[in-house]
This record gives sequence, structure tokens and C-alpha cells, in this order.
Amino acid sequence: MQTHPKKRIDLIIEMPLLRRITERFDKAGVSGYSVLPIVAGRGQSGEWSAGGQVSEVGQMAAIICIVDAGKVDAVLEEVFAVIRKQIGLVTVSDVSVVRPERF
Amino acid sequence: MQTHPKKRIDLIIEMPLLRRITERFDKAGVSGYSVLPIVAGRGQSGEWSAGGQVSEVGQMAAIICIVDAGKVDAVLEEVFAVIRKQIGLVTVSDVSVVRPERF
Amino acid sequence: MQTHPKKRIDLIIEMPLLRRITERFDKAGVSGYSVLPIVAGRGQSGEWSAGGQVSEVGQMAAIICIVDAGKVDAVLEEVFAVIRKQIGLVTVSDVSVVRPERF
Amino acid sequence: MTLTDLAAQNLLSPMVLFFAVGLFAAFAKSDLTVPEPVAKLLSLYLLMSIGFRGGAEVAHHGLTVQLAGTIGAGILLSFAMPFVAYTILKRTSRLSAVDAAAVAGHYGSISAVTFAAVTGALNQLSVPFEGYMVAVAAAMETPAIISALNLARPHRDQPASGNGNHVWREVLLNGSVITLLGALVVGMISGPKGLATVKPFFVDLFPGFLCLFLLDMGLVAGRGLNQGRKYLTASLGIFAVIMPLIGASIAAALAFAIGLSAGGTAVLMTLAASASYIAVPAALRLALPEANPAIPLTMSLGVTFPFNLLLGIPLYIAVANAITTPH
Amino acid sequence: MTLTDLAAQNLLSPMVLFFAVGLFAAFAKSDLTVPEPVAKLLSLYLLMSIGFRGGAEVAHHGLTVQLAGTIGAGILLSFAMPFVAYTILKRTSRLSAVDAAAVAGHYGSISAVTFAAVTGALNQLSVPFEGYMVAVAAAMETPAIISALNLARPHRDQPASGNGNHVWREVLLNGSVITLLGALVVGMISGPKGLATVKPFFVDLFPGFLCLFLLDMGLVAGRGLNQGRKYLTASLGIFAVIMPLIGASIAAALAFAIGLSAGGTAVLMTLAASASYIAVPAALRLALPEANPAIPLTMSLGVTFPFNLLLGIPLYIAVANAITTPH
Amino acid sequence: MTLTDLAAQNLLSPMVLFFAVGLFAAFAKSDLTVPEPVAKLLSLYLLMSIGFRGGAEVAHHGLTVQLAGTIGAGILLSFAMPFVAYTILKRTSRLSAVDAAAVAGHYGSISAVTFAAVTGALNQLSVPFEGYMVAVAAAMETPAIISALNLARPHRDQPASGNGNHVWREVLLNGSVITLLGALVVGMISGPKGLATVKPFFVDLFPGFLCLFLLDMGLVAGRGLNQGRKYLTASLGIFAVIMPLIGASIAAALAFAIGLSAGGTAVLMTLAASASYIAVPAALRLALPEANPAIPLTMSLGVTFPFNLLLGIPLYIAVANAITTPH
Ligand SMILES: Nc1ncnc2c1ncn2[C@@H]1O[C@H](COP(=O)(O)O)[C@@H](O)[C@H]1O
Ligand SMILES: Nc1ncnc2c1ncn2[C@@H]1O[C@H](COP(=O)(O)O)[C@@H](O)[C@H]1O
Ligand SMILES: Nc1ncnc2c1ncn2[C@@H]1O[C@H](COP(=O)(O)O)[C@@H](O)[C@H]1O
Ligand code: NA
Ligand code: NA
Ligand code: NA
Repeated sequence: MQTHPKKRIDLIIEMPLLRRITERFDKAGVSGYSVLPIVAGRGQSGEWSAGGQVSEVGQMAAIICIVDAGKVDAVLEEVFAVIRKQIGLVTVSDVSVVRPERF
Repeated sequence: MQTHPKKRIDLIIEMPLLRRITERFDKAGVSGYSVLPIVAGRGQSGEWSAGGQVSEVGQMAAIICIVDAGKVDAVLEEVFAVIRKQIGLVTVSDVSVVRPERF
Repeated sequence: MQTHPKKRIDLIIEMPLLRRITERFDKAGVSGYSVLPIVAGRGQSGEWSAGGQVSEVGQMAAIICIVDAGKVDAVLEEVFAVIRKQIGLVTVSDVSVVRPERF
Repeated sequence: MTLTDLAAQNLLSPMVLFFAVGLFAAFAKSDLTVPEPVAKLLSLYLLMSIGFRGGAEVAHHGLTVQLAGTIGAGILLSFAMPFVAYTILKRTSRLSAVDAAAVAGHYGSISAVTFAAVTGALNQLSVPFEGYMVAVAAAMETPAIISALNLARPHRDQPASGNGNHVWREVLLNGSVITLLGALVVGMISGPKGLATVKPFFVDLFPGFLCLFLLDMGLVAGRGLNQGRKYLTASLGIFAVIMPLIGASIAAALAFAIGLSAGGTAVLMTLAASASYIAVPAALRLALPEANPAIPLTMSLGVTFPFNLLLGIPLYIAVANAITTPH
Repeated sequence: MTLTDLAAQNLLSPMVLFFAVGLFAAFAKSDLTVPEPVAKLLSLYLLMSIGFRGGAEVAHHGLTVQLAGTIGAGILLSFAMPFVAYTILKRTSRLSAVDAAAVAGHYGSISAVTFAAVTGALNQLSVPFEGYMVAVAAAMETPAIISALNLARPHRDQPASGNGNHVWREVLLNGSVITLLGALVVGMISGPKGLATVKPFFVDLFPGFLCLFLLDMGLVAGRGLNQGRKYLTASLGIFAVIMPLIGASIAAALAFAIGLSAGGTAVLMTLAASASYIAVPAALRLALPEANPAIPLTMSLGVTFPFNLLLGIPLYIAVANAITTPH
Repeated sequence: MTLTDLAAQNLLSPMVLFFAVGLFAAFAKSDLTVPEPVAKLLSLYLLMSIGFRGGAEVAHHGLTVQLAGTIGAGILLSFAMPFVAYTILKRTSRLSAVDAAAVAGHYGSISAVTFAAVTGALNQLSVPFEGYMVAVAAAMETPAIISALNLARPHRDQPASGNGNHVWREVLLNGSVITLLGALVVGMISGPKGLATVKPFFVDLFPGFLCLFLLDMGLVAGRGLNQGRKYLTASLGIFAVIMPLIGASIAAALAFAIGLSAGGTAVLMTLAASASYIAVPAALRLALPEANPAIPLTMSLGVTFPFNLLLGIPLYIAVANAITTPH
């Protein structure tokens, strides 16, 4: 099948900031994104686990966003406007898609 | 360590169709796949969230499948036979594995 | 935005072994990792699903770890010391990050 | 008791008030959420409790001609209402034929939590009703799906694709259908004696669990409205209030013909008036994938459910009282 | 009943013992975990139960001058305690001004499960308390956040950025605040009659649910201590024990002035002594992102909560008894 | 009461019937699922309830010689049964030595929900049993694991690797072991008075929670059989039914020697007859990773558990009755 190159942006961010980040995605004009739960992790600020937690403070979530290469910079700029002071991790990678028109 | 190139297929699809899709994976002869939950997202049909939902309608799930490059087309064909009329997103990317024989 | 190449290591491993693996990550000196739940899957040992399960035996989890390319071999060696006898799947792929100093 | 009294008492019940709290939180965009597994537990509990208690009642009273008649009436309603709904929708709305058929299927079927709410209201008013009504509810869940598929068939591009059996399996083996029917059978077999052993859980906790579930329903309905407002044209919004009244009226006539009690009449009316938002959407997502699932869901959960909960139920109880009281 | 008796009875109660089991499991690095959605269900249940019962009591007794006075005292405490806490912290610890303000905000606000624990202990001792204290608890949740933001403002690099309204929305519409207030209103509207219908769920199960929740709290507090030990300098550890005593003392004086009963006095003291670990951390994560959330959480959950649960509550009850007993 | 009566009453109990509903749904490939966090909540509840009530009974009756003797018998059974099981398996099946040792370990240990089921059945029959049997159950969980590791040791390729301590920690600190033992201790300390405060939750709801849990067990056992059928050779299938009978027989002899009541004898027989599917699989996954975990799980959950639930328990009660009735 013919495939077309796109970019995949992966974020790992603090859960309480989810809404602020997704608002930025909307602003950057992405066509969509998906949020995946993270249940545990470790980083510079130590280990954490979602188990038994009532509050979202200290919890993380993952966001996946498939975008056109031309939009990557706009998304990164929006995202870094929010996570400057917060814990967050952003990666960009190459993917191929079959139906390029939806992004 | 010596690594070998393989392909990673990522699907984001409607949860009620999960079983139909995985049946297609079996048909395409993949050696395995994993299903990850998605808890929220946005797309052309708007925002959704799994929170508080009893039914799976409108919910999405992610499927990850590591395959040999030679099988990618077969998998995509099977997959697109199901998701033609449904909401779904497919990406393919390059990965390296250490034990090539299991795929 | 200027981006820097890093490696993304993805593991899919048996949940009861999670702690042993993350101890190996610490040993390999990675700066962090995140654990994502997997809810169902299929492999050589058949199909499984987390639904209704009390025990973690037979369940899988995903670990994502962004590292510097120079650390990949050390991580793989540590990881394969544990999963030799167990079910587990490891892939490595290329990603770009914006803030290289945190890895 | 007058309709105003009934309505007031209903609106002041903790269940309805917790629904309102949920609605408010959703409209105010609070981050309050009932975790998804908890929502599923609540639904599982309600279905098991409803089914078990209904089955134990049937075991107690035995199978009667009236029971058979009422189940027959329920099946008839579920089969027929989608045709009524479809006709109205095609005349008043701009829905495509397939979407209209899907919506019609939702309104032919029933909502288990609306059933729970009417039984809760009747219990609070000490109005007895036929215990086998849960069997009627179970019988009304699926026939509407057949009607919807039949209504849609001439308008579908893709060939029928012969997976009719496939679809039937998925409909009949739907988790919520199995739970309700399974609990009904368990209740019938283990009877009042079995019920006694689990009464503190399945009977005494019911109103409390219903409060939690209705809080969640309020949140979900409110968010559904926030999201689905774009689908809610004036005509669909009106339909979502009128169709329950039409269904309830037909049901009232049938109940009168069968000779149901006031409570049973109110329950049958409520069943007819309620619209599915769990079993039917799941089935149609597989059997009629061209239909946009958000349209019927927004109507059913966002308009019809709140309407029935807040105003419909006291109205149906009042009407049921009126038509069953000897003059 | 002497303080020793009270302390012994408290330490032997199932709730406190299950908390100890959780602590032990966490310190021993057991894999025991309460799944996150279950923890959220437990918290939802506790807030609904506390709120509903408090509301029903208010409906029963009506709104009084004393109620207004006590709510006023609670708001005052919540506003003022952060200033006391901040002053102490700046003198005794090396926390940055922003972190000190964040910690101070946590100690001005309250912990709902500590409230649940003191009411549980009073019920077990058959000591009555003013039912409206839940309204006081609700009123004390948020004022401390304003104080914390005011304390931090001069020390923040980033401009105030004018999103004050944004923050207020997020604080007031926080899920736990809405649940508690919503249930309070439901209880006030549906009253004792509404409470009767849901008593088996919201009243009878309360001690059992509290056991489960405290098991979870023990696990989370123990893990928090394992992880956050590095933040717990001697001065912060001492603060986390002294500050509750200071808060409780001020509250005792206010309660005496208002003329609260022994039970009410114990509750107000416990509220003042408790530190938030759900509503305030969530609000500050958004409003004061420069602060390290782990510092106040470790202090509040890892030290102050266990201290109050194990020793503080019997102490506050004993003091409340002493100051309200006529000589 | 005859064996047939007992069996009939057992098969008509809501718990067993809900298990059958779950099995049916799994075999019919319904999408019915109990969410994983809910299943964990149910398990947590059952362990806390069993442990707490057992502890309160021990507190009530005190520690006796018979208690010590019964615990000793339980530990002996758990140590010894794996050797019996291993010998049979090596003669009748083609399992590798390591897999046979793993299976043997499962059958030496116990299943907490089977324990719950037998106590539920005895309660329904109003047959009293020694309250400390829960302590016996707890004591029987882990010795079998040592035996399994000893049986496997000569056949393992990898060196013993000196992580024996590591494994012991993981076994003894396993979440389900800690919960049961922790609740037992809480029950012993807080005693009948503590139990009274949480009775509506931990006692009254027990049969209802057990229904939910058994529905889930039916689903999981059915799915396990669907998936693991390939491992179930004729010899393993027969073993999974015979081994419980062997275990129960040895236990009956020991119970007779100790002089347990009819109820206590039935419980000890059931414990011996039951096979672990939570604590032992988890421990062996870490301590004996070469073993295929699906083999013992399929046998234990797919065959032995249903056998005990449906037929074994009434049989053990009947035998216990017979051997303890004075002639
Ligand atoms: N290198 C990494 N790879 C994957 N996840 C990471 C990495 N570093 C941090 N994280 C995730 O981000 C969270 C916060 O990281 P930190 O701010 O470094 O404490 C961690 O607990 C992990 O869940
Ligand atoms: N570009 C994207 N990247 C990641 N996830 C997406 C993207 N587009 C859509 N999705 C996911 O797919 C769902 C349905 O998309 P849509 O059909 O466009 O409404 C969304 O709610 C997201 O969860
Ligand atoms: N090719 C694959 N791609 C993604 N996940 C896989 C793949 N193979 C195996 N898995 C996951 O690993 C689990 C165990 O695999 P196996 O050991 O082959 O039975 C499966 O149930 C899947 O969840
Ligand atoms: Na209907
Ligand atoms: Na306070
Ligand atoms: Na055994």
C-alpha cells in the first residue's frame, strides 16, 4: 500500500496539566490527539505510581498526536509555552500513514 | 547488541471493533499484538473521554503490532477491510529488535 | 525548533517482572522511564486479557524509556539478563527531542 | 396524590438530585469524574440487582397468563415503536435514512437505569408493581434492533454481507443483556430464599448505588450534551421529548388492555418511553457502522433520559394511577 | 474517659489498625495496592456520605446563628493559618518562599478523611456533634488557597498573567469540592426523609468503607514517605506535628467563644489540625506550578495525617471534653 | 441432610448460579467483563472480610491447643501435599519435572474464594465451624511453595542463583497474603467490638460480594479453559479432580484426629482440596520462571475450582458430617 510520511509527537506530561496542553494542541491546529494512561514511572524527581491515588497530582499521562511535518514546529511552540515550568517530556518521530488527507 | 530492522504498526480504533480487527491480524498471520487503553482524545468527530462511561461506543483503543517488513502490506489490507467505514487511524514506523526470530 | 536525536526503547513484558526490569533500568543509568498498562494481547502463548483478573500472572505491561544512543547497549544488556527465560519483547527506535540535557 | 405532588417528591429525591449535581458539574466543566471501571461496576450491580429481584418475584408468583401477555406486549412495543419513530423522523428531521433508523432503534428499546428509577420511585411511594416487569424489560431490549436494521437495509450501500448471524450473536450476547437475563434466571432458580441471603447487598444498597450511578449519568449526559449539541437540531430535540410521550401512550393503552396494576402500568409506560444508550448503541456500532453513533446517544442520554427522570416518571405514574383507578 | 483510654480505644479501632496494615505493607515494600479507580470510588463515597449526612442534619435543625458563626470561624481559620504557617516555615526551614507558601496553603485547608475519622471516633464514643460541621469543613477547603497565592505572589518570577479567574474556576470546580458541596445540598434538600432511603448505603457502610480507604491511605502515605523522605528535613518534620497542634489550639479557642458542644469543638480542632492532600495540591499545581508538589504532600500525607489519626484525634477529643465540661 | 439435598441446595444458591452465568458467558464468547480494578476490589474485600471475622472469632475464643494443632495440621498438609501431587503427576502425565513441581505447589496451597464459598455454604446450612480456620487458611498459603521449589531444584538448568531471600520476601509480602494476615491481626486486636462497628460492610454484604466475585470467577475460569484447553490432557484433567479428593481425604483424617467439629472438618477438607490461583502463581512466576504458568492456572481455575464449588463442597460437608456424628 502506498504510504505517506507524517510526524508522531509523543508527550509525557503531568496529568493536572492535561487540559492546558490539549487546549494548546487545538490552538496549533492539529486534527486530533489521543491520551493514554501511564501507571508508574521514574524520573529526576523520583519514582511514582498511580496505584491507590485519589488525586492526579504527581501522576503522568501520555499524549500521542499524528501531524503533518509542517505543523510540528507550531505544536512544539505551543506545548513548550505550557510545560516550561512543569515536568514534561516531548519526542518527535517519523511514521507513515495510508490516508494522508485526514491530518 | 546486534539489532534487526522490523516494522511497528500502530492502530487507534473504535473499541467495539477491537475483536473484528484482531481477527484480521490473525488472518494476516502476525505473530502477536498488544492492546493499550486510550482514555481520552479529540478528532474530527469531537472530543471524548472514557471517564464514567459504561458502554464502549465512542471509546478508542490502541493496538501495537511488531511485524516483519514483508508482512506490513498484508496487515494493512486486512485492517482497511474493516475500518473503511469506521473511525480508525493507522501508522507504520521503523524499529529495531534484538531477537528477530520471534516475528 | 532545534531537535536532537535520541533513542526510544519500548518493552512489552510480563507484569510480575516489572520491578525486576525497572531495577535493571536504574542499574543501566537511564534518567527515567514510564510504565503503560496493556489490557489484552496475543502472542505465541495465546490470547490474554486483563479483564476480571485479580492476579498479575499472565498480564503484560509496556515500558517506554527515552535514552541517549550511547546508553542503548547497556540498557539492552541489563534487560536481557532478566527476560531471557521470560516472555518479553524489546524494540528500539529513533526519536528527536527538544531538550537533550535531561536524558 | 396529585401530579404536582408526585413531581415535587420525585425532584426532591436524592437520586434525582445527584443526577442534577452531575449535570451541573458537567456544564460547569468541573473535573469531577466517576472512573470508568467504577461506572461499569455500578451498571453491573444495577443489572444484577434488578434481574435477581425480578426473578425471585417471578419464582414467588409463578408464571401466569398475564405475565406472558405483558411480555408479548413489550416485544410488540419494541418491534413497532421504531417504525413510528422512523416515520416521524423522516418527516420532521433531515437525518439520513440510516441515521433515522439508528435513532428509531434506540427509542424502541429500553434503558435499564430508567427502569431502575421508576421502580425506585414506586417503592418510595409504596405503590406495588408486578415483579415480572424486569422480564418484560429484558424482552424489550433487542427486538427494536431488528426493526432498525430492517428500516435501514434498503438504504445501505454495502451488501448485507451475510453476517446477520454474527450480528445476532453480538446483540444477544451483549454483556448487559447477559447480565440482566442471567440474574433473572438466578433469581428464578434460587427464589425468595436465595434473595434472602443476598438482601443486604442487592436490595438494601440499591437506592444508594442508584445515587452514585445517577451522579455519573448526570456527568455523562452533561458532557454528551456539551459535545453533541451540534447534532441536536430543534426537530431532534423535540422528537426526543415527544417520542417518549408517544411510546408511553401506546404502552398505557396496552397495559389497560392487559389489566396491569397502576404500578405495572407506570413501569410499562416508562419502559416504552425510555431510550437505550448501552445495548443498542453497542449492537448498532457493529451492525450498522455507517450510522453516526453520536446522534442517537446525544438524544437518548442528553435529552430523553433527563426528561424521563425529571418529569416523565411522575407523569407516567400519575397517568397510570388515573387509568387504573375504578370510577 | 481519660486521654489514655481515648488513645487506646482509637488505636484499637479497625480503621486505625487497617491504616497501620497499609503503612506496614508500604514500608515492607509489599506489592499490595488498592487500584486507583477503587481509591477514587472510596473517596467519592466518603465525600458523598459526609456531605449528604451533614446536609440532612442541617435540614433537620435549620440554619442558626451558631451555624453561621462556626462557618465564619472556619473561613477565618483557613484564611489565617497559612500566614502563621508561612511565618514559622520561613524562620525554621530553608524552603523557598514559594514552597513555604504552598506548604502553608496545605495546612490552612482541611483533609476530608481526617474529618471522617474524627466523626467516626465520636460516633464510636457516642459523643454527639453539630451536624453542620460538614458545611464548616467544606467552607474551610479553599480560603487557604487564596492566602497561599497571596503569600507567594511577591516571590514569583512570572507575571501574575491575569489568569486569576481561570484558577478560581479550577479551585471551586475541583471534583472533590463539588462532590462534598453537591452532596451537602442534596442532603439539605432531600432531608432526613431522603437520608432514610439511602441509609443502608451512605450511613451503615461508612465505617467499613473507611477501613478500606484507610488501608489505602496507609499504603499511599507509606510510599509517599519512602519516596519523599529526602524532602523531610528535621525542621519540616517537626513543623508537620507542631502546626496541627497550633491550628487545633486556635480552633479550640474559637469553638469555646462560639459555644460549640464537646463534639463540635473536637471536630473544629481536627479540621484546623488537618492538612489538605487532595484539593489544595490539585489547585496549586495549576496556580503555583513553580512549587514542588512533593514537599507539602510528603508532610501532609506522610506525617500530619498519621499523627492526627493515631494521636491527634484522641487528644483533640480529650481537650474538647475538658474545655466544654462545666466546672 | 443427605448428600443429594446438600448438593441440590448448593447448586441452587445464588453464588453458584452466578458462577454458572459467568461460565456460560465465557463459553458463549459474550463481551461481559468485570473490569480488572473491580475484580481486585472484590478480592480485597473478600480477604479483608474473611481475615477480620476470623481474627475477631479468635479474639473471642482465645488461643487454644486445638487451634495450634489445627494450624500445625494445615502447615503439614501444605508442605506434604505437593510431594503427593508431584509423584502422581510424574507417573501419570508428561509434564516436565519443573512444570510438575509448579502444579504440585498450586495444589498444596489453598484458594481463598473456595474457603469463602465453603464458609458461605456452612452459614446457609447453619453449621458452625471454628472461627480460627481462617488462620489455618493463611498458614496453608505458603509452605507449599517451598516444597515446589525443592521439588524443582534438581531439575533446573540455572544455578539456584542465591536469590532465595528475595523470593521469600516476595512470597510473604504478596499483597493477598498481607491482606489476609493483616485483617486477621486487625480482627484479633479490635475483637468483636471492632467487628460490630463494621458488621454491615464486612459481614452483611459478604454473600452479595461473593456473588459478584463468583460471576467474575466464572468468566475468568471459562476464558481460561477456552485458552488453556490445549494444556489440559486427559491425565491432567483427571488429576485436577482426583487430587482435591486425595487432599480432602488426608485432611479428613487429620481433622478427625484433632477432634474438629463437623464444620471445621468440612473447612479443612475444602482447604486441602482447593488449589491456589493467586498467591502461588505470582510467587512461582518469580521463583520458578521456567515453568509455564498457564498449565497450573488452567487446571486450578478451570477444573478444580469449579469442581469444588459445584460438587466438592457439598461432598466434603456430607463426609464431615458423617465422620463427626457420634454413632
Ligand atoms: N527518559 C524517560 N523516558 C520515559 N519516561 C520518562 C523519562 N524521564 C521521565 N519520564 C517520565 O516522566 C516522569 C517525570 O519525570 P521527571 O520530571 O524527570 O521526574 C517520570 O516519572 C516518568 O514517568
Ligand atoms: N491526529 C491524531 N493523532 C492521534 N490520535 C488521533 C488523531 N486523530 C484522531 N485521533 C484519535 O481518534 C479518535 C477519533 O478520531 P476522529 O475520527 O477524527 O474523530 C480521536 O478522538 C482520537 O482519540
Ligand atoms: N509482535 C508483537 N507485537 C506486539 N505485541 C506482541 C507481539 N508479540 C507478542 N506481543 C505481546 O506479548 C505477549 C506475550 O507474547 P508471547 O510470549 O509471544 O505469547 C502477547 O500476549 C502480546 O501482548
Ligand atoms: Na423505548
Ligand atoms: Na488545617
Ligand atoms: Na490445597
